[in-house]
Amino acid sequence: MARTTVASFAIDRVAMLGSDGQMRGAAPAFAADPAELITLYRAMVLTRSFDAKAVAMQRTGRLGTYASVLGQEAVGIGAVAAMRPEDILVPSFREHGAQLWRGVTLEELFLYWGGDERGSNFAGPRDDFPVAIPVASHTPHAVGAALAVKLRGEDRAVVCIMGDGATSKGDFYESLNLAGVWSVPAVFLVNNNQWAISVPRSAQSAAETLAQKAVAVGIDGVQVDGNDVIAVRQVMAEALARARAEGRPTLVEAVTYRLGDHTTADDARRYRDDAEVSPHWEKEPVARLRTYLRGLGAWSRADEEKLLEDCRAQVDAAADAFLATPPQPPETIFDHIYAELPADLAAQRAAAMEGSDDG
Amino acid sequence: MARTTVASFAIDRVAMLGSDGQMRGAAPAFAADPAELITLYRAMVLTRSFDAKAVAMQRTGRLGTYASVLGQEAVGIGAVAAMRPEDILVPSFREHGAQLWRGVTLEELFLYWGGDERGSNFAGPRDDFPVAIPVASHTPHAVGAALAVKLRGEDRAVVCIMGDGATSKGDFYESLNLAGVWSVPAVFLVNNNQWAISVPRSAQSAAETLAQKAVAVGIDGVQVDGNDVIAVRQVMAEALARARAEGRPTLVEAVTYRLGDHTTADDARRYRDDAEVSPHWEKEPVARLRTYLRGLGAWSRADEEKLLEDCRAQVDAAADAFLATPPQPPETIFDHIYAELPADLAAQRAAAMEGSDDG
Amino acid sequence: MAEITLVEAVRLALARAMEEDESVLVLGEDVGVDGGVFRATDGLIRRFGPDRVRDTPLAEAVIAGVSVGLAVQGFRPVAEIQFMGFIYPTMDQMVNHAARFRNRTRGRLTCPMVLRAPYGGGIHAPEHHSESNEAMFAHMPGLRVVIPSSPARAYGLMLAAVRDPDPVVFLEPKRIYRAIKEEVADDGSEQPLDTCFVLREGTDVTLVTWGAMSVETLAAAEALAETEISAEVIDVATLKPLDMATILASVEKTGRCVIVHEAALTGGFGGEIAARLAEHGLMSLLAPVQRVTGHDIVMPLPRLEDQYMPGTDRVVAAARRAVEFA
Amino acid sequence: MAEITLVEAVRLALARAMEEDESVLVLGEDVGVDGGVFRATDGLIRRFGPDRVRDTPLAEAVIAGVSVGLAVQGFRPVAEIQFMGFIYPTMDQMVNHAARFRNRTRGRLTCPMVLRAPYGGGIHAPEHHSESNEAMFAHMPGLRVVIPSSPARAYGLMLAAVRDPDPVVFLEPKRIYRAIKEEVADDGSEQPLDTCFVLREGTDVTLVTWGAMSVETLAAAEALAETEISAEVIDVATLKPLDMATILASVEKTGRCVIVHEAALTGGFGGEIAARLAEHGLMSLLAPVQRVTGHDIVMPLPRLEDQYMPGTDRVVAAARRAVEFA
Ligand SMILES: Cc1ncc(C[n+]2csc(CCOP(=O)(O)OP(=O)(O)O)c2C)c(N)n1
Ligand SMILES: Cc1ncc(C[n+]2csc(CCOP(=O)(O)OP(=O)(O)O)c2C)c(N)n1
Ligand SMILES: [Mg+2]
Ligand SMILES: [Mg+2]
Repeated sequence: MARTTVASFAIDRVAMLGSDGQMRGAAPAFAADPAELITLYRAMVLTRSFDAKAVAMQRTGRLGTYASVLGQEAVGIGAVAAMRPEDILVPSFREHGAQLWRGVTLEELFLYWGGDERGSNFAGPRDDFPVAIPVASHTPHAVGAALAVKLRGEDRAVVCIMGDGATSKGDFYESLNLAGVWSVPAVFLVNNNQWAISVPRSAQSAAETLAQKAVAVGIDGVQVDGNDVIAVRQVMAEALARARAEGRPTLVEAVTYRLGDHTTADDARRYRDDAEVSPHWEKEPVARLRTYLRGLGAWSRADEEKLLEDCRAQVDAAADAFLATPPQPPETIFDHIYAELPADLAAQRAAAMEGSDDG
Repeated sequence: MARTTVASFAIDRVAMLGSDGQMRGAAPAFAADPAELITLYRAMVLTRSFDAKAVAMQRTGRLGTYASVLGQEAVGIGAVAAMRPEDILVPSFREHGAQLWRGVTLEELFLYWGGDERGSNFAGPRDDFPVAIPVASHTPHAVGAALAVKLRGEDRAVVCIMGDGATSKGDFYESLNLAGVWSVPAVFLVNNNQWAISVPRSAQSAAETLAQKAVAVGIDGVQVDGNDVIAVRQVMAEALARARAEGRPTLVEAVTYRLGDHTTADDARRYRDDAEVSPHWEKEPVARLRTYLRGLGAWSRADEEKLLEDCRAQVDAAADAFLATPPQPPETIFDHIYAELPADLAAQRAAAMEGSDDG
Repeated sequence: MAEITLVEAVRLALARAMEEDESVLVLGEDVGVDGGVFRATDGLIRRFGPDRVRDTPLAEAVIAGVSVGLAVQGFRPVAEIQFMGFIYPTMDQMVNHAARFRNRTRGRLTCPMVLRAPYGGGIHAPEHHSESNEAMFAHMPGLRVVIPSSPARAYGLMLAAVRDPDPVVFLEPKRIYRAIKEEVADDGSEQPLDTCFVLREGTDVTLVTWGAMSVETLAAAEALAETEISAEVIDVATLKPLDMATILASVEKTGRCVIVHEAALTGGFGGEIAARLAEHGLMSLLAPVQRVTGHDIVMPLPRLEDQYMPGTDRVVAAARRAVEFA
Repeated sequence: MAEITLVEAVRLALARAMEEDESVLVLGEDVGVDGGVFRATDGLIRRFGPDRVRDTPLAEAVIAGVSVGLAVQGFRPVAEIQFMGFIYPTMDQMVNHAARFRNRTRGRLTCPMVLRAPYGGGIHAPEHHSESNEAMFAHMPGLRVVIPSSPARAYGLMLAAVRDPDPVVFLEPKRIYRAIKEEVADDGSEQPLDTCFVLREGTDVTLVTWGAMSVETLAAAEALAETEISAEVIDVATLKPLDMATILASVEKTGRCVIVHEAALTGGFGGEIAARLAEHGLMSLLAPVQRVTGHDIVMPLPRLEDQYMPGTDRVVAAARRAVEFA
């Protein structure tokens, strides 16, 4: 019997800044400048600040169901820090940090999570996609957007972020496969926070890593420590460079941990206990970078206090602005269904506005 | 920067009987007995005979659109030869050989392709699934059936056959992933005939092999020479043994070639020329096994003539029987929608039968 | 006999069905230890074990498809889709396969499965969490579409759905999962899958509805009663196959009909009922049939969601128009 | 000006649209060198190149989804689904995304795409190749649903669909892809997406239909004329948004209406039209509205397929019943 090996593959894991706040091996160029790292740090802290406020507001009935990104800040922020402004972000529903970095305002985030469509009409990154609620359903959009920029010959790339649960869905796979065969400048980033609501990573797939799902579609796959914002940024920068230069898509798996509940509608104690969660607090990304910055002498206690203060003030101001924003007028529910209101719908709109029925 | 390899994979290709009719390396045990090989050979020739008749009947308007399996006979037959009768086959629309081996009759095949539902009510393998027309949509059924036999503690396994095009679909991926994570006794066999209608294998996926799609879901994947019925049977036997013993699913890619049009509705000359097709005639499975059997002195010209004669007679008789079978009575179109005819539908049935309208 | 909510009734029925028939399985996202995001399957995994109560990967198409395979192989899977907004990937399996195995094989293979999903709006949920697309399934031959409107109904209809030899799409009005409590006897008795239920008798106008809108519709009947208008309220319960006889009989009596549903107007299932009234009940109709429904718009986010939801006042107004029609 | 078939008209319109707007792309399975299994895209790849005429992998969900991404990013993709029986995996993208980008972003992002699919039975095709599920899409806010019934209509409506700023589901009646030839001027002029067309004027009864059934319906009108019954025939063409005014005006004149479609009765779009007649045209109706449709069954395989298809005789009989109704 002739048995020959016809293809072989390896999945690498990249990690730089350890959970002890020590750098392993040489840091990437950008990380040599503490100012760069402080920018990343500030963004993570602002995100955490927004997150805490959003959860609190939901608890007091002033915001809708909200998905906290606690503990996973390095994933989204590391990713978008490697992007250029003209690139396109196609985010999941948990990447508030990434959206903020890209220019979505705190107030717009509050609007969205407060149940107001205007939150997705953000003034900043006009080509960025709104968050996708149906899991993985946004992955094909990333391929489409990437094909669009490629066909126009633009020097832009697309980053699509999704969860570990999303990697079980057919549209995730179909999208990666299409990205591979059409060679589009897209990077798919999995925020592997180990849980999809109550379903642990191990019950999503028998695959040892999620990065190896790239093998199925012939694209590059790599795993990165998702609590290490420096490593995430570096891996994403490399993937984006390949996307731009060669139209080669990459699947990046960032391994992190969801420290909070799935959303404010969830109670994680039903399916995991403190003993499971606690060790992950030791590895969380914010303290880790702070320790490193402190070690460098680049970050003082006063800096920290001032930052926390600033973030809180910004977030509070945005929350107040949101709360002071009246809802859209009722008739606007009809106004964006089509470019022009069809006669049929105009009748419904008129009837609804005069409180009668068209039916 | 710390970069470590965390997972690695290799895809093997298995081949035994070369296109020159020579065996490479040691043959598997079953192949030592020429009678076993002759059984495989007969099945392939019967399939080809059915195939030719079906195409001819379609051309003369006595059969519907038909998908020829010409050149790919070794895939289906090698596979089912490794199955036990109590196993379950979940076939695509091209595996007539596999269905025949399993006990579906020639007449039932004609009925189905002649547009009569009774063709899927076969008397033989009562638990086998009917053919699936929506590509890849049957892969989840294989997982369900495999879970069923596993939950009942039965010593049975499931084989699902699909095309190379099917491997691009989300349901293929979701199914393999589920099979992996639930450890069900299923073997997924891809008939990689290099084409999905006009789309070549290279345009389906950037993956070098289809077998490596197994890596994405953490199951075993292997490639086999799909024109070598001995190798297919052996690889399938090993996969089935793993499925039974350990509940480990496998993805098997059988590399073959579609020598004919996609279906009788297709004209392959629109998208591929003779120069592309011709070399594949050199590698086709039936001549290859015949050469080998001739080399063993186990197959004479007279055996061949007799076999062809027999097959033709069987096929003609079945075709005649099909043609002589009147269609089902008209009212039967209502009779299998639900276990019991709902009142609502009974009214429609009554109206239709008296030629009036319920509406 | 305890008073229980609708979601508890679903759970009670599932437990009963699993108890009485080993082939009944429950599967879906988070249905195991978590007990489902609405707790419809709470406790089942402890009672029946992880073989029969199975968390799936996050993949709706295969949740439906694996259920088809299980059902064809003799199990009775009850699959949960977490919210109806995520049900679209199941359409292929439900329409092309679940609904057809019996017919395509002339009865050799069948598909006794239930696809459950909470549906509807009004709970200020996130985007894509508030769909009412029952009409999409009700159009598909070979499927049954069932929607309970109360705890007792949920219990009896769910038992019938699980025991039914054919595929059932079972849509649960999540807005009233916990809004109503009712005494439900866990006696294993089912309610019929081919019957509309008269919730309240009346003589002046027939109000036809299903699911959560039965709350507003009953409230409207109550309000109408105060002004001496006697409204009959019908809960369709099983949309497919439709028991039009009950509706026609009522409209024959009242001569007037208002159909109330939360789904968008155009192509909603109310159209089917109105059409049948126009076909078979035209001569009984003393006033035009009216539909009080959601608008033909995307469900607004929570801040304006109430602008979408048909309220009691709209039902009352329509009924009044019907009665006052000369 | 040549006489062309409906499928040629589709191709002509696509070529025109690609010519006049660089952002128009064609994609789908086998749309490239093969020119589509029905040849609707034949020759386009030679003319516009493989960047703009793209064969996709066999994966309907991502065909729809990548089109959404392209459209949001300013392209105008025209995606082909090979047969309507394979369209279900696109539902998630069409309903949850294509139909909603404009609304969810208050107009910031839009989705000008066309999803084309041949639909309907009557050509003795294999299993799953004969669906008529237009009602499923016509229920979904934010979508347009367009069905041409002739070559000229196909040309004009397709151009309008491609130029429309919102997503359009464009269903092509494959039974008449080559059945009718008609002179079509390739002058780039479109036909409106919000209008029902009166195909034939009449005074005694209104026959409302769309797609391939317009053939049987026109034939019925012809047959009725022989017995002095004057039938008006309306081609709905755009099911969503619906131009009910044209239908109501006709029924006001005739007092009678028969709706004809190939899709299954229950939940078919005919129900919507009949419902609106019952709501807004009740006082014009001199006879019950009737629907002549496919049965509520799975499309039979070819040998009994004709038992499913509504024929001219059924339309004639229904029209007669309407006219004779006292
Ligand atoms: C298609 C779909 N199915 C189900 C849901 C309900 N749901 C919301 S989030 C979630 C888990 C997602 O897990 P993962 O992809 O890991 O992302 P995470 O929430 O961990 O960020 C589920 C099941 C959904 N939004 N979309
Ligand atoms: C979901 C779906 N999409 C499209 C089709 C139309 N179609 C029938 S066969 C086929 C190609 C299938 O290719 P492959 O999977 O390689 O199988 P093969 O025909 O080569 O055996 C296509 C596109 C279909 N049957 N199902
Ligand atoms: Mg997760
Ligand atoms: Mg193939």
